[in-house]
Amino acid sequence: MNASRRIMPFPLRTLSSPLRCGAAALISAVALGAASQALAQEDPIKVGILHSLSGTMAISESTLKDTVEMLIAQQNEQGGLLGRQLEAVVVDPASNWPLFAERARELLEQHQVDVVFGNWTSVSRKAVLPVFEELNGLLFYPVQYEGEESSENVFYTGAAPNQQAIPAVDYLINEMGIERFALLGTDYVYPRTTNRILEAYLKEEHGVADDDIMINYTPFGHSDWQNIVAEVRRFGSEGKPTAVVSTINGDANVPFYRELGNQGVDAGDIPVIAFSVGEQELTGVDTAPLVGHLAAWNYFMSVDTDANYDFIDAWIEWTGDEEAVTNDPMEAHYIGFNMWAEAVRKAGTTDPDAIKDAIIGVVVPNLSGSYAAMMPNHHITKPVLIGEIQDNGQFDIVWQTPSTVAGDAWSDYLPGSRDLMADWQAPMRCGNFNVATGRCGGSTAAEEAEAALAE
Amino acid sequence: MSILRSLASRDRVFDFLVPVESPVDVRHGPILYLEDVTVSFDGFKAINDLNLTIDDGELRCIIGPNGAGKTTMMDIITGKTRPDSGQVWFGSRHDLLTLNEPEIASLGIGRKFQKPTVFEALTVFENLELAMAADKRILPTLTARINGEIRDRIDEMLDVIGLKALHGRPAGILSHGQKQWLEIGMLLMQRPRLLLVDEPVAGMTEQEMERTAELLTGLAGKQSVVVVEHDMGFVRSIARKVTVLHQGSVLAEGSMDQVSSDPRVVEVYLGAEAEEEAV
Amino acid sequence: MDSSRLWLLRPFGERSTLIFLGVLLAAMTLVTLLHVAVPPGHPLYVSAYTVNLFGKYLSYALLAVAVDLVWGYLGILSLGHGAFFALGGYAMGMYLMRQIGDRGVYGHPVLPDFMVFLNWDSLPWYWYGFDMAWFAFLMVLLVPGALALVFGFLAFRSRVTGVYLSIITQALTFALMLAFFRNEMGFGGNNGLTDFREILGFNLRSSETRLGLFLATGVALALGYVLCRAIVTSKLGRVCVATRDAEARTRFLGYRVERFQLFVFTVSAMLAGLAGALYVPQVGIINPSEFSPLFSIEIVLWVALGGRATLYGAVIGAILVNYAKTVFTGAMPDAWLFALGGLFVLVTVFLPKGVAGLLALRLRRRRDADGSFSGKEASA
Amino acid sequence: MRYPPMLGPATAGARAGTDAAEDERTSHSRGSWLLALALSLALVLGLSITTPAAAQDSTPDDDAAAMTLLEALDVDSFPTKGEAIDAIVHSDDSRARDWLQALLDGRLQRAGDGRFVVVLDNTGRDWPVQDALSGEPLGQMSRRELDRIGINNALRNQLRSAIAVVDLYAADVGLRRASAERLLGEVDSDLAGPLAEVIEEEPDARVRERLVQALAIYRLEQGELQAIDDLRGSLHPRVRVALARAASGTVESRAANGDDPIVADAAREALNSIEQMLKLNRAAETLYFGLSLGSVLVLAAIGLAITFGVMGVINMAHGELIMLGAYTTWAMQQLLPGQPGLALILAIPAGFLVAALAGIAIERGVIQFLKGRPLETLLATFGISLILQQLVRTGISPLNRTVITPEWMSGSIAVNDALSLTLNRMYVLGFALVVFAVLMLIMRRTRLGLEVRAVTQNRAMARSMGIRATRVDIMTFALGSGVAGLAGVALSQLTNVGPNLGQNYIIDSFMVVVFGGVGNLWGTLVAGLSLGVINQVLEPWAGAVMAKIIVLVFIILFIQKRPRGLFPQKGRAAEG
Repeated sequence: MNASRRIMPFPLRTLSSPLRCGAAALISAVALGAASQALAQEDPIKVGILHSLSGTMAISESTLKDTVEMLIAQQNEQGGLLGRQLEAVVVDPASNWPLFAERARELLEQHQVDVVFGNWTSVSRKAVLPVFEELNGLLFYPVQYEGEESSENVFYTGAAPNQQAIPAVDYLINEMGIERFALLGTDYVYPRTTNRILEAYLKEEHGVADDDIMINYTPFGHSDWQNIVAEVRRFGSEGKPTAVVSTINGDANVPFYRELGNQGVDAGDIPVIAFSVGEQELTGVDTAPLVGHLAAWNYFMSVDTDANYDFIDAWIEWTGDEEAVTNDPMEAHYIGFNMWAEAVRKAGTTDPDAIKDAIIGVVVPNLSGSYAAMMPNHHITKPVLIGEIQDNGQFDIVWQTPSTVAGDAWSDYLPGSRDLMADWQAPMRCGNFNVATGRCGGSTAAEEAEAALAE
Repeated sequence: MSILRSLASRDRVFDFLVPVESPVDVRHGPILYLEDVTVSFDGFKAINDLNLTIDDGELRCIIGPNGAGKTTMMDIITGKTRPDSGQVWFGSRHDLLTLNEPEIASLGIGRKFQKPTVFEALTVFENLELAMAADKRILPTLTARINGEIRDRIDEMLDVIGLKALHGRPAGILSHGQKQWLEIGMLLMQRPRLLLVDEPVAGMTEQEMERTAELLTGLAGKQSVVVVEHDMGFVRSIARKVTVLHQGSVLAEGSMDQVSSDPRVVEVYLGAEAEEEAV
Repeated sequence: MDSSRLWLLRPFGERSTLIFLGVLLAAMTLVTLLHVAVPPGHPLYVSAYTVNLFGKYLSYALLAVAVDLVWGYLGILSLGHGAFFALGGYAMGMYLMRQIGDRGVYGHPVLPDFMVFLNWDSLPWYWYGFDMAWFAFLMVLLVPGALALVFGFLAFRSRVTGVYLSIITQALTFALMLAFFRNEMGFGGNNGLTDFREILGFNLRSSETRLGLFLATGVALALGYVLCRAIVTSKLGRVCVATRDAEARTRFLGYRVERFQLFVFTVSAMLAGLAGALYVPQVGIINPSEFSPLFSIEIVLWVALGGRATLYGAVIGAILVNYAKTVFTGAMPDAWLFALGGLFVLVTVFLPKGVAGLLALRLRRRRDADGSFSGKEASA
Repeated sequence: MRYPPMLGPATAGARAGTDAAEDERTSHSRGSWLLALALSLALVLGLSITTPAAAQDSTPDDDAAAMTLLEALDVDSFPTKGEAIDAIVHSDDSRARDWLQALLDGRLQRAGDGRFVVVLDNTGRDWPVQDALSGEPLGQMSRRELDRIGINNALRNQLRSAIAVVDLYAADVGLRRASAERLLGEVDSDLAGPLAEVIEEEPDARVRERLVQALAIYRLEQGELQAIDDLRGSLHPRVRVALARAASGTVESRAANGDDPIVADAAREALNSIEQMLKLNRAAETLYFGLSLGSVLVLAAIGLAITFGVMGVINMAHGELIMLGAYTTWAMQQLLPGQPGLALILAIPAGFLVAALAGIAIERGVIQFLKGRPLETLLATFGISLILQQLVRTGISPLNRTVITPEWMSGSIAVNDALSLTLNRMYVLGFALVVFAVLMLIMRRTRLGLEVRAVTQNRAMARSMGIRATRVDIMTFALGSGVAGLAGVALSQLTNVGPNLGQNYIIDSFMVVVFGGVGNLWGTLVAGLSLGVINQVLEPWAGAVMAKIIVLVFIILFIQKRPRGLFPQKGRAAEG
């Protein structure tokens, strides 16, 4: 009975101290040189890192944490920002969505970080969004996503559907003559939305018939693909060139590709173009049977530029792993970090409101030889690359957009968002401006629904 | 011990000895009636064409070697096991095969298990309280309060079973014999018309056994009692009528002397026991 | 003697209720004072973040109490209580979603955002009524209660017990998780429900509301505790313990065991639902991962660590483990699973009575040393 | 313009020859012109295959010309590359086949100094290369210095088709079969003539049959009624497509006879009988899928059936023991690089051992203290499962590991044209049955099995009869765990080898054991296989997620109906 009394006195303000120690040790390890040491006397700029280091998402997210730490170390070697050192504040949301919100609050409220790099899954971003808006934080989100969002406090450095999915099917149709599409995805919001956009796009822009589109959703971690692959095989044997557009997530991919190979479906017959399979996902796969299958990204490790080779070398050195791979979300963080740094220099402060104004229009080089610009809708410009899987687990770039594509927060192919646009510049400052009604806040769907209700 | 004496001399009538108004119809003879009951497990016939009749107020001992089907028979009577065929009637009105355990229990059949089963985490007092005849539906149970009358009845029973001093202790700390007594006490608190008592004296001292014998014989007449027992001495001390079960059916029936002189019983029962002891 | 049961000898602590309520009240007052009266920046200041955190712990504690009621007293190891928690959470989440009104990104007055962009043209029937607080709050209790009633009716009627019951409760929550992941279900799929704005007209993004939610959770915990306490100290509670320890014996005494089990199971499910409903507005999101069997097993660990069959033990366990989780996942993310796993092993093997057991042992020793044995009757 | 899809626009392109836009698309599709080119290559290389020495003598290679040929490949446009490939095919160079192969494999690259090289091994940062012209080794080159001649799927198909036609003349029957397979539905007027001759001379019946069908599809397209006789009964999808097209009569301009009602009717009739057979095949396929999924479930659950059913221990770490087996397979493949098959076979005993040892450690370390408290073994072993997972995450890697499928387990065997059974799953199915049989033998025929059954039924009695119950516990647990390890070895061939592997199977395993009836190995077998089949039958109809949910709900309801599973252990109900 005494226990309750013993439990209650929480160390109220000490939750953060082990973190701070860890981060400080890390920084001091990398911050070399007398000059930077002198500078380190000032209050450092705090950079929050909100990536899962444990749980199911740790596979993907922990490398992103390392990436940001590497970028911070590099920045510090160059003397930091505004004459101040950068300090990483790492927290672990443990692949638990409510915990993401809690940790975001911890970063912004307890640690008072100036900017946060983080999140992978859409649901985790949705979970932290209210926190960032409430506490006016800045979040750089590095992963391709379903769009349909534009927050004043979030910068989307990954691809929107028009920067990945739509160019990819254009490639399939124009370059490969594909006429039938099997849209396979894991049952969550990104595949659902992407497939809805693609379905509308294929029908409206390319006149693809209903019969020529097959849509199938599977649960997370689905491992028995026999039936679905057999169905795809039948779907593909109706006489028209067929491709699979895969938004299958993470772990389910390995058994999927294995089953494809074993049922004798190779890239020559029915190519698979994936939006969620990158170099990192391929590290667990014997890629020999997969050669020729495709992926659409905005960056591949095999990009042939010096900037990319420098990045890869730095990464290998940072991780100490000769086999370490780089991938698209890492590049997104690279771009996001440099954009933020540039905006801080431009604004001369780390104040979120100043950064929000300063960052729009900032242009930094990406790793594939072109430039990324921050658009008023908080999305960036990206080239779209199509790669074919090689037997060494890398992608060979077979096609790319002639110029960069600007990310579109609101898809033109969804009825609810067709009329929406985002512009966070003055005077509009709106994430969902309706061009039809000329008002900030929502689509005409509202009026339609009201009309429907009135009936 | 003196209490038991007084019990035996019947100069005082305890509440629990007054038969409850039971809906059981015994006007037409037996209180328990089993006919052609058969049950098999995986092809093994545990009970085979068993016919048994217990009269109202009778004290019957059932003996038989291991595996004769004694416990299974009790399982069938109390609704725990359903027979493959046959009929089981309680009085002439209640077909026990259509009822479940609590229903059978509330009709007035109480059972003591072979292995003494009491609620070890509850106190002796609470064990008796739960057993006591009462409205055993959920809401009445939730709102039940212990009043003076209940306390008196439980105190009486504590006296009878000799556990007064231990009434506040968890039943789990009782000795084996004490647990047996507690269970018998719980049985009596239910005020049953028919008591099925499975090996009541296992693990008891000579003295305790004597007390048990007195208690059981004291019950006879007003309540029907069926005792399954291994201990021949004990059976002899209480038995008026004995039924010998073998391979799931009745082998012999009669007084202890009749039965023990039956050559088939001697062969089957003693032979089996001798074998058992050899193990 | 069956040693495994002996540690459950005295499930009903004596003065624990008053002490527990006292400590809870004191803690709530202290946190409120430190949050409101102490200026930010002061070392004693409790930030809104911390208040929020405590609120979350308290809702977990209520959940643990609910689990302890069925596991500790009824002996049913439910590996699916997360399902009731999540259902309560979803009911609350649906209410909060409807409260957003036309402030969603699409500005639709009725449909939540996820329905707009997944092209639902009208609100599914099961979303009706959730715009009204009284209805939603009723559903918070009724939905988990109804599920428990149906599930329990089937399970207890056919006497599914022990391990079998544990495993089908796990199947239940797993099936629900898969179902809620499906976007066709109309509960937002993997993204779940989020972006809540206000509750009963209070802005969810203000620290006053958060303090209010924390206090409300504390009150709910106190009420839930008192209710459970009333149940377990009644004769019905003793029947539960009897059922836990000797189900057949209880049946032969004339108790319809399955009805008692059903009653307590349903009450417990409703409490779990209430806990979920209080949890959701505080963390700001509900998604199907709350249904994961892993979470349900974790709840059982809280109870085991705190001390099974002692209600205050369940509270202690929930708060301890979750506090440790907060600290560990922050400081040493890799070590967290080692610590959690190690806890499971150590508690079950070496500390079967949990923290509460240690305390009780201490008390008993002192009492035994005094030579006075408390032969208190159960009628107290 | 509309074209018969299998022939693609390319056919028309070749025929029309003038449409520039079509030419652009031509190179991206399987085209018959390509077959013609390949035929000419075949004439050259085919000769060189049959008489290599003579071929080499007769075509002296010209390095300068070769350089021009290769340089033509080093362009950005894939259509242009297609033409360059065409040029190489046409050249008489004896190295052409090697280049095409290297190009196909993505190993033909251009060094900074303009030389063309063939990369021998493209893993790591520096790659060993050899000169494409001379074949001399050039040592290691950094990938920064090298530019790959990229190809895409269209070119890959073009290359494969070219090589396929060559292989039609190959000595090896396997190659001829593969190439005949490829020609189905791709025959046009240019190829029809030569093909007829090839059919005459083809000694292998299967190749001949295939080629006859290939030709018949072409003939059917020409409106020839008799062609249908050659196609009748074939289940090949391309035959079906050709017949469907003929039956619908929608093929315009194919020939005046295309809409000939007689042909259409005959095609429809042939098609109907094919559809009937396809239905049967689909049923057989679904059954196979179900059995194969079931075998996975059985493998995963059978170890649990032993520890749970026999010992009453609810081992939540069972999934992690499976994971250990899978990681053992990976480790064996790391130890024996280049011999994935051998490593896999060795992994069977190794996986068993590793998991069994882990099982013993768990039994001794934890479970022995929890005798008779089944629900608490559940909690403790759940803790162990968390620890094991995290151990793998920190000790090895949080990422999935690559386990290679050996050659002999890849692909499928074709029962007929519509039904082929994937080999890896067939091996797993067989493996599951063998494991089951061996376990049954152990339980029924060995001393251990006897002792295990004795201890299960009456611990005290068994002990008094001189059975060392503790030892039996250890052995039983080790056996159950070892079998989990075996399941892991098998699963490594089907799914991810990663820290979460076990978690994905633990719930399913419990469902199987509970459904089958605890303590009954037959029950586990029947339950596993039937749940697998139910799942796969439901899946096309309800979708993967709903199928799973339905199966779970079914199990829940089933347990209500029969609380002790399919095959309950009968007996006098235990008391108390």
